[in-house]
Amino acid sequence: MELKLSDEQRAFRDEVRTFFKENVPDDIRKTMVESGHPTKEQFQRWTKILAYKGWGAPHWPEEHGGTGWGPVEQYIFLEELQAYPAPAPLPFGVNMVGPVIYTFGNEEQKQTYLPRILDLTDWWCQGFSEPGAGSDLASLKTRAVKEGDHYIVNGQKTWTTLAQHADWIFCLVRTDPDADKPQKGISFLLIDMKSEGITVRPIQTVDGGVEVNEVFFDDVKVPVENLVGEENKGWDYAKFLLGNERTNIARIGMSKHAAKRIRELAGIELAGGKPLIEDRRFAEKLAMLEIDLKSLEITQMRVVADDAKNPNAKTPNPASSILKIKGSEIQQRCTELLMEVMGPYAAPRQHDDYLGHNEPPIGPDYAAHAAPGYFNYRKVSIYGGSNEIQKNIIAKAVLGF
Amino acid sequence: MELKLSDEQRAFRDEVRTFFKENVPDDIRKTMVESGHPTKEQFQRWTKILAYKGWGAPHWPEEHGGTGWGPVEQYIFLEELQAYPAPAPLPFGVNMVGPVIYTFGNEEQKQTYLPRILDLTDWWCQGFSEPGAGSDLASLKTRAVKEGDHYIVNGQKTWTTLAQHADWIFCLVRTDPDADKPQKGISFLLIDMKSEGITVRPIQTVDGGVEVNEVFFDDVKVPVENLVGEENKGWDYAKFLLGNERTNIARIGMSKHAAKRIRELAGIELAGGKPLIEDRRFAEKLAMLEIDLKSLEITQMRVVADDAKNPNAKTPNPASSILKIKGSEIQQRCTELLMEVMGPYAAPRQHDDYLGHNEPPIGPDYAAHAAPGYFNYRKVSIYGGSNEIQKNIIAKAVLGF
Amino acid sequence: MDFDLTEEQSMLKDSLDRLLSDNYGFEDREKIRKAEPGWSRDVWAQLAELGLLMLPFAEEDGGFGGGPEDVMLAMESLGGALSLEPFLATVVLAGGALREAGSDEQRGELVPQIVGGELVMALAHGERGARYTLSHVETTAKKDGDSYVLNGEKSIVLHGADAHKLIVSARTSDDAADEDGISLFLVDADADGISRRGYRLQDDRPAAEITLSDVRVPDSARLGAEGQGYGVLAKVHDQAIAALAAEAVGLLTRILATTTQYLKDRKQFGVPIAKFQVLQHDSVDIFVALEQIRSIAMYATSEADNEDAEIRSRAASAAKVMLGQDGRKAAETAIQLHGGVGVTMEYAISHYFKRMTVNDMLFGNADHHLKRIAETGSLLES
Amino acid sequence: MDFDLTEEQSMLKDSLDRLLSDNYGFEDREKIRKAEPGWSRDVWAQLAELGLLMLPFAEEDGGFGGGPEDVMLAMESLGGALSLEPFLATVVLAGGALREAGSDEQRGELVPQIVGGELVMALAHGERGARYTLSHVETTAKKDGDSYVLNGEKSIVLHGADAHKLIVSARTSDDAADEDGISLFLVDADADGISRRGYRLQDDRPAAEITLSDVRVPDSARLGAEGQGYGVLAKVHDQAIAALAAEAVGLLTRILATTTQYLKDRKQFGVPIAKFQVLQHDSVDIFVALEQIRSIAMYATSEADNEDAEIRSRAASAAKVMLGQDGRKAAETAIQLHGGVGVTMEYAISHYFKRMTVNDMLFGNADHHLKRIAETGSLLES
Repeated sequence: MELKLSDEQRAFRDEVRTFFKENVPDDIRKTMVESGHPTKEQFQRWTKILAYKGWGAPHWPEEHGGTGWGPVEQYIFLEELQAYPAPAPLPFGVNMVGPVIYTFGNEEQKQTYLPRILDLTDWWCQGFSEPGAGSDLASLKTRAVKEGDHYIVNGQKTWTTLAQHADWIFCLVRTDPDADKPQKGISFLLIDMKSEGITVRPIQTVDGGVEVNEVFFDDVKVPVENLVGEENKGWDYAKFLLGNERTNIARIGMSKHAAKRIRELAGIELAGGKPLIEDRRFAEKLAMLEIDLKSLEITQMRVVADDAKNPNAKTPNPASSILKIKGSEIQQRCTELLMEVMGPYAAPRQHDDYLGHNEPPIGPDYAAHAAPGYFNYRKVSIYGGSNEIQKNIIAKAVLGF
Repeated sequence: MELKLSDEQRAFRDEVRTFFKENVPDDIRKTMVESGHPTKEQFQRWTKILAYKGWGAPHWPEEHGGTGWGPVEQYIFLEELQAYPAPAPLPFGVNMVGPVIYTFGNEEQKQTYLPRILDLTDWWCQGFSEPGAGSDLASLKTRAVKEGDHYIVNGQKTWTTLAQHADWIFCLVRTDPDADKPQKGISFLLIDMKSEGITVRPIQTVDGGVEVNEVFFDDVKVPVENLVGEENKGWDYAKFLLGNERTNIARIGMSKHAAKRIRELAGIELAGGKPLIEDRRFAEKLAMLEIDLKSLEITQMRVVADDAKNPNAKTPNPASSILKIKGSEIQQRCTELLMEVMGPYAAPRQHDDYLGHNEPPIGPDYAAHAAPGYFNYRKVSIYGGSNEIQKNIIAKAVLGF
Repeated sequence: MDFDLTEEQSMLKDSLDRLLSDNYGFEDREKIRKAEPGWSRDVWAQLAELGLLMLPFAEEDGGFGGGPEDVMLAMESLGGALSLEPFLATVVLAGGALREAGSDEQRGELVPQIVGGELVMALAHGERGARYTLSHVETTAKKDGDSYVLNGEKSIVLHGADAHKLIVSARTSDDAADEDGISLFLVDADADGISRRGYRLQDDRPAAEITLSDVRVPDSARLGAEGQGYGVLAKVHDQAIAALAAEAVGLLTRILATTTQYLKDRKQFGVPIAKFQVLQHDSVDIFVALEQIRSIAMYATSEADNEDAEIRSRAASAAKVMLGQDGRKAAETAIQLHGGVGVTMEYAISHYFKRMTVNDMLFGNADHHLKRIAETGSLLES
Repeated sequence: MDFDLTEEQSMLKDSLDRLLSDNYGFEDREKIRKAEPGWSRDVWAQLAELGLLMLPFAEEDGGFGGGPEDVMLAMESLGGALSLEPFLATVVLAGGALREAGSDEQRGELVPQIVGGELVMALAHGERGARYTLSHVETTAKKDGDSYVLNGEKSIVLHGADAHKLIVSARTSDDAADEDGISLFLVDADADGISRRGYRLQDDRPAAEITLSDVRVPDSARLGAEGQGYGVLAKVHDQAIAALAAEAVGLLTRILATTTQYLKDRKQFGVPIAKFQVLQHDSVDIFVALEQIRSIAMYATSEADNEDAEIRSRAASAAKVMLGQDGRKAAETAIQLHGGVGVTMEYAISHYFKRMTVNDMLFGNADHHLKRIAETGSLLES
């Protein structure tokens, strides 16, 4: 048993670390530290830097422009990236639609879309969820009717993250309403966001931001060549896509950075005339957070090592199922503790979105995003299969209930 | 709104308090403080004192030898009793079978049994639970077959508290195995523990004590006049009995006494050269316990006041349903914190039962019962309808799920 | 031991609830919060008309002669409606200081204006360096002839931008964190030397940063004895905490109702998600928190006028700890039970969650008050 | 990054598990715990034969030359069987002190006897006044010619009554809680002046109170340099904590398996109670605790030989906090899920629960270790 990185792995980590130090633009790092919400331009600029280095898609095979890294390298890369912190490659293209295209798409689709994903020439968004469906994805109602060489799409998607910036959306649509099971009769379509008939309505979230949207389709014409794979087989591709989602779900690096920042700012803020970090209760809460995080980091390493050993394993390491649950809990505790550092200065609302503001801060300049971050992070135990769903899955798959 | 007692109520409280101070034998109070497990002789001696005062059955009507007190007086009496602390009247006679007898029994049964309950001439125990039944009481299998002027009883009861001391047991038995519902065909029998064919097997509990037992019935002859009410109507009487159980289920007085004792002993035990009570984390845990307890005390008062106002209410105050849940949690936290006071000295096992021991203590003389108390009190969130069952009940009855 | 409302209280509560349900539904409130000043002068006038603003003031000053219990009823209803109105700022905080320390003349002048809904007041006490230390006052008041000259910065003053008059705490002697030497002053909000920067809190309540530069007030503007302001502030803050506890009862009642209704309505895989036992038990946990907080709110309220400052403040601290722990946990649970819609501004639940969160930051958070209780011995002996 | 067992480790683990399942089932263990000395000389001999007792000792001393990782594997299996054998006392605690501070001669004499299963040892360190302060030693060792005279009382010494030899900590200089001035001595358990009172811990492990009255030992009985015992004790205790963490993995694995099986078997109202979602999720919580504790046990183990005492002891403290919090909570949950039978001695689950509880009291409880971490900066930087 060896918890430390091998010499080779350490060398790789140092390479990655050095790359970030030398290549992440200062303004982007600052945005990540302060709010964690880069602008569209920042995403684009940073992704081009990554793509230029050849690191646009850490887990894609080399033949499609990926790095060809194994699980351990991917893990090290993402941990270092989050801990720096720099923005992770946007998942919609790189983690979601990209692998679907290179696995199930035709040659022309691969040629057309994959390179433009790598450097964020195309910004993708996800059109899976529909109002009222939640985890019951297969109940989707958006219809696509083939007319000649087009599908005519009507319906509505929701929770579409950053759709306001997107060039393309990948959608699950119902192409056969008479199929004997709801999972059948679903197809996977790529849709140009500039198409006529698409309307994006922002949903303001609890933190005041507009991270998610509703997307309405009103007689949108989609060329038949934008169908991925076979018609009515979309559910299989969706399951494949969702199965890829657990990559780095624990976000250890991000929480490590958060814990560090909490410690740093709690060393500045005073409580009763002494730095808050010297308050025993606060220090113990932070220590408890770090203990849980340390433990989860090792759990994550166990899963990564297992993945590396069994690259084609059908059943994941049982420990992987806890990464989402504990990872999201820890992320939430980080936002809560950071908010607590600010004391009363977490209360003033200093802006209504992620775009920054020009007024001088109220209280310390690092306080503005603390409460919105806490509010916003309630989502991490909800999305991607709520923690209740995760526990249902463990109960069934691991405990055999 | 007035949270304080009225002058009249205060006078009653003072009377009760003075009575305890003057009449609870020192050895009995000492046993209550140290282990909470009086001996049979102590129970008998103390119950006779209470009965002589006329307080043997705080909530019985006067016509049957009770006090005739209203809910507020009963509440005050029990709180003061627990806080002193003195043993509460044994529930099996006074709270359980007594009210069944005076409500559903015939005149002869009332004459025979009630006076002997009041002064503990008869020690009763409860024969409801059967192995494997848990909360599903109605699935009971113990059979009673009428033969002439006797029932012949065969079967097994379990979780029979203090059966080893009992003179009588009240039992639910199946008299009609062919009834169309399991709840029908059950009768309520009073059985002399000295009857031939009864065997009591102690169950050693996690704390090393023998508080509960299995009771086996092997062709036990029970005179037909020991049937309470009508044959096959026993389920109604059982429901009535269980409905009475919520009296004082929160045990505020007991937890108040425990919190006081924790504070006292944490003032003696040293941690790092200072009294443990000066350790911030410990002091805050105790403070948190006291806050929850204070809040529950007021919740309890709200329920009592409501009971007093609506003596015949069919639906209890919704707040009453949380008394069991929070009350048991708080009791458990008391035992845990007391155990923590002892530090390593909670670890040595100093006796195997409640009977005391003659060897000098290991560590402080108050440490012996701390861990057993903690172990034993895991039961309070299990018995009388587990806390999970309580939440099911609230979900249905209060929240309408 | 008595938990019944008087007939008068019942009637007032009914009228208030009707007024709020007619004028302060979620859509009404959305309009109010999105406009300036962030609360409704119209509703405020109606509250005045109802007599709500007179509740805790003495009859001889033109009030109703009620007490903390009446404030509790008002705050519970206002909390249920997620009120943005300046009741806490004007009636509880500034009004409390006025009741506690105001001279006959000061009360005679100001109480009728508050009661009539014409005068909005704010208590300008918090400062950047204070965090939750109530005695931390760096703002100074220097005696100059028969007036005082005030200098300093006040921070996160509830309704500070729209108040007509401020009660300002300032140091007339001793050092920054000393309890002695703090004095209170009545200051016109538009007096020379005052500049105000208004903003909203995370839950949309209006607040302000206030700078005082050589603000001159006459001796007669001093509220209470010189240097004796701390005791007034302590009492007023304990009363404000009791009021927040009552507000939390209103918040949680609505949170529970909204959540259980959502679970019953929302279907997944063809069944209402209310059928899932885990979600039922989570809802029960909210119910338990509500009832326990109702009890502790009663406790803090019943002690809110206690002249024994230790008993009073421990009761307030106990309530504040439960709000910050059980109350916030319950609100978080409600968000989780709502799933995705719970984290949007379009559902009321997120606004309740934010109110509960922000309330923990006001007047000392849970940790601050737990420490305070732990340092002062047993809560059970009082 | 490597989590694989070596082939040797796998084989040893398989053999050990087989030995325990053949000889240490619940009924076997019931017999062992109810008899004297409370553990099994027969099983102990088999463990010796298997090579288990040689694991962490150096090859040149007659050991296997393994490390904390091998102890981890052993403790996990022993924990699964709820072992009452003196492995922790003899091999980890006393053996650890011997490895760390013993002279060539001392090791050469004693290690082979330990390895062979003939010698049971105990570390006599705890004292009544110490609570969890490791440096608190009041027992004295006075130099007298070329021997030392020991006086004092040692408390809760694991396997102290049945050990053949003790390692006793005693103060040769400085004051009660100082880290300097503590020395260690090898003492025959039946030496003149020693009296022992054996008893069982709440979970049935044997322990003893030991009184030393003018116990005379030669200079050669001193283990390590005079006055330098604290560093040895600190390291040995950190290693013992890592061992307890590994034991907890064994305990929790069995707790989880027993509980899920119980839920599947137990029927109420005609259905297996495993169908209730709340009980399923509670079981998942046990699973999560198990996996997280498995990880932290690996962490404490991987640092257990670290010469940087701060890193080593923080890793141990982190593990001990999780055992006392998550581990105990999981055991409590298991009892609750078992219902009534969970609180009887007749079901194994209660014994696992008690072991987990008692382990929190040994070598510092969760609060003690959390404080220790909080006082020494971030855990993440090591």
